[in-house]
Amino acid sequence: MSDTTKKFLYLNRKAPYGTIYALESLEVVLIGAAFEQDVALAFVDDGVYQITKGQDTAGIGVKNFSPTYSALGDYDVNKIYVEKESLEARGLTVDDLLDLKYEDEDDDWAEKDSIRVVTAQELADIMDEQDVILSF
Amino acid sequence: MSDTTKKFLYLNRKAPYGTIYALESLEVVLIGAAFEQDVALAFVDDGVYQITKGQDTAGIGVKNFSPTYSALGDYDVNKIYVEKESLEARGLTVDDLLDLKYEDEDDDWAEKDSIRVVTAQELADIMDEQDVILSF
Amino acid sequence: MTILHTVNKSPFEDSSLESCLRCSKAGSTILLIEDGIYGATEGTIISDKVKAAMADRTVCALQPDVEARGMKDKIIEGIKLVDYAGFVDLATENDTVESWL
Amino acid sequence: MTILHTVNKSPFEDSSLESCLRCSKAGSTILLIEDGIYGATEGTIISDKVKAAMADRTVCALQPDVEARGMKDKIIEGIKLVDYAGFVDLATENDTVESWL
Amino acid sequence: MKFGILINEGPYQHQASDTAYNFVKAALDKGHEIFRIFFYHDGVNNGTRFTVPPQDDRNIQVRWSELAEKHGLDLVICIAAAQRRGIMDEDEAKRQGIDGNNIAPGFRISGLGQLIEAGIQADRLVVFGD
Amino acid sequence: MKFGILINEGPYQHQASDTAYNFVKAALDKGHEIFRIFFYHDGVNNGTRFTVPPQDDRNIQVRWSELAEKHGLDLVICIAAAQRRGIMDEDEAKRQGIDGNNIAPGFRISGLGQLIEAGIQADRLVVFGD
Repeated sequence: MSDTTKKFLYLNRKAPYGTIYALESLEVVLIGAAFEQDVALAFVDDGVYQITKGQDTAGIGVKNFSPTYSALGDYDVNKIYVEKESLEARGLTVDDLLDLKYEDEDDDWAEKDSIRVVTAQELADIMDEQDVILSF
Repeated sequence: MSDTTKKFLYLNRKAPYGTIYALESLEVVLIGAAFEQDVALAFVDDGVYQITKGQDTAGIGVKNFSPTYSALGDYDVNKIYVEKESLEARGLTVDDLLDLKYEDEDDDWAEKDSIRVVTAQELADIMDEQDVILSF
Repeated sequence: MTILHTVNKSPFEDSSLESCLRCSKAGSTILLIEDGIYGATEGTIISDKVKAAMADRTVCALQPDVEARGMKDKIIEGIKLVDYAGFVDLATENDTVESWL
Repeated sequence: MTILHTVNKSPFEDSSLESCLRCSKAGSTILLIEDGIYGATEGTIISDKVKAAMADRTVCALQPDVEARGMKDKIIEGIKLVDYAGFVDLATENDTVESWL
Repeated sequence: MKFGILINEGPYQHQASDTAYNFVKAALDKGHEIFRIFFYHDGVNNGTRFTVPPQDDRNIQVRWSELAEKHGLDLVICIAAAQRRGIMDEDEAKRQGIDGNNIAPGFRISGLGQLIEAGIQADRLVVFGD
Repeated sequence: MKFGILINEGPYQHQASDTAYNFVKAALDKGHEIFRIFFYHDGVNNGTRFTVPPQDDRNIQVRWSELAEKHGLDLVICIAAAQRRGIMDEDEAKRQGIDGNNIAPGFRISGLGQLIEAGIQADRLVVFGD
């Protein structure tokens, strides 16, 4: 497998907690990180709600998995695309999202933002470069 | 139970075949008919697609259950409300729907139409009179 | 007779809130639960529609679902937050419960 | 690189067709399957949008799903009907398959 | 007041079963009666004792079984829906020639008439689904 | 060409498994190779041998098992998703202390790495879900 590096995109379009797709998608990303592929995540439509700040699930009796997104940088998962139009339709800005960071090994381990807000058409270009798109 | 007659409304809002809700809702209606309650069906949103003419499921390998709707009249299920706005949004008219009939025992067994096209607000009034609303 | 309408889907992904608004009467109560609570948030492409509905309908949202999704500070003014006990009360105070699934 | 986009939800109930149109490029192919085939029908509140997309994208629909739902005579002119073998061909002719679930 | 509950989705995949559980607990706390909880569609999957969720997660099936025991709840799984999805009790397995069963404690398998009866007998029927 | 297939929904409730089956059959008919079919989320419920659908309906589980036997398909059920939903094979049941198993012939339980591997090895990965 070492000779093959593919571009994987995880496309997340569903809100957390109402359904399990967000959580089980994140489980795939974590396992997939061990395979040393070129990984990116895209949050589109209600998927943007997966990475909002301030989630507190005590009242519904379900585990809050949003802190795990903050660990993605340590797994070299640091290309996190958020679609601009989806944010705007929901009255959200990047300030409403988790502060996802990674340390850039090519730049003296400088701390950088993982989240990149892109337009739908920029995202279309990004999707076009992928080898595998896993949608949940 | 004989002293209690309740008004039951089955609210159908989902298209057939993509999911099982339409089929399993129909199974409830058929069983429920034996309980001699006052039964009505409402088809709203994609639910109107459940009773369209000309369904042919040979190609997808799933049973075509649309002929069963035509038998509902024999089970004294003859109040079938179809929301006008949902039909119009989908470019459908009552001519696109199955020809559902029943024989009116109070009118010398005259054959009558089971389907009644109603506006959303007329349907709201009908819903308001129900004792039990089962939604699928 | 009055109906408690529940809506459990995001209004950005699914038509159920819109259908509930179209097919419900003035005076009725709408409770947003699960992913439906996003319909109770401010500044979205549908919040004006929700506010218009609040003129003659009561709109509530299930607080545990609001908090789970981190939306506590974004709820439209005038939308009442209820807990599960409050959900039960709404179900008893109204004559029928209609779930827009 | 080209993408085959599949959409399996009714455009009247779910936002996936709209999101697919917004996030896909000119030249790409969109295959409507399962309840998604209702998006290929004529005279609906979204058929103009689909026709507009057909100016620079190829729109197909899965024939067995179209027939199952009784929509064979209502398909927008210019939308190509394919069977499962045709679906497989579209998946091989394009470089990636993206499912809008 | 007497409640009937209909649950249309399986555990974990959708929140329906969680919301129904929290609703039922709150209703019981307020002194209401739960006439019956009917599991339909994928909802029948709430009643398998084969689930082993992660240790830091809730166990939806065990939670239902325990609540049923504590309050004498009637948890009914629709037989037709259960057959499509592989939920079996001992009798059904014997009848169908299936080499095992997976029904959880406190659940029973019965017909759709039990749902209609819940609609008739309960003061309110509340549906949880997707 | 080599296909990987991901199925995210259970049988009967959604059409995903039916569409995937028809796609896979068509691909095999055309001489393509199916590298692996991975069942995730409620998709794991496709692999229970306890289902008994109505006689006039298709048997989704048996259909998968037969196709797997005929073409040597690799049907993999995600272990984490299976534990949440109650799909067990003999080994897993022993490990978890579960008193039975329900896995269908031709299916095997394994980890999520098998899905990533399918993405790497296959020329196309096609996702069927809801």
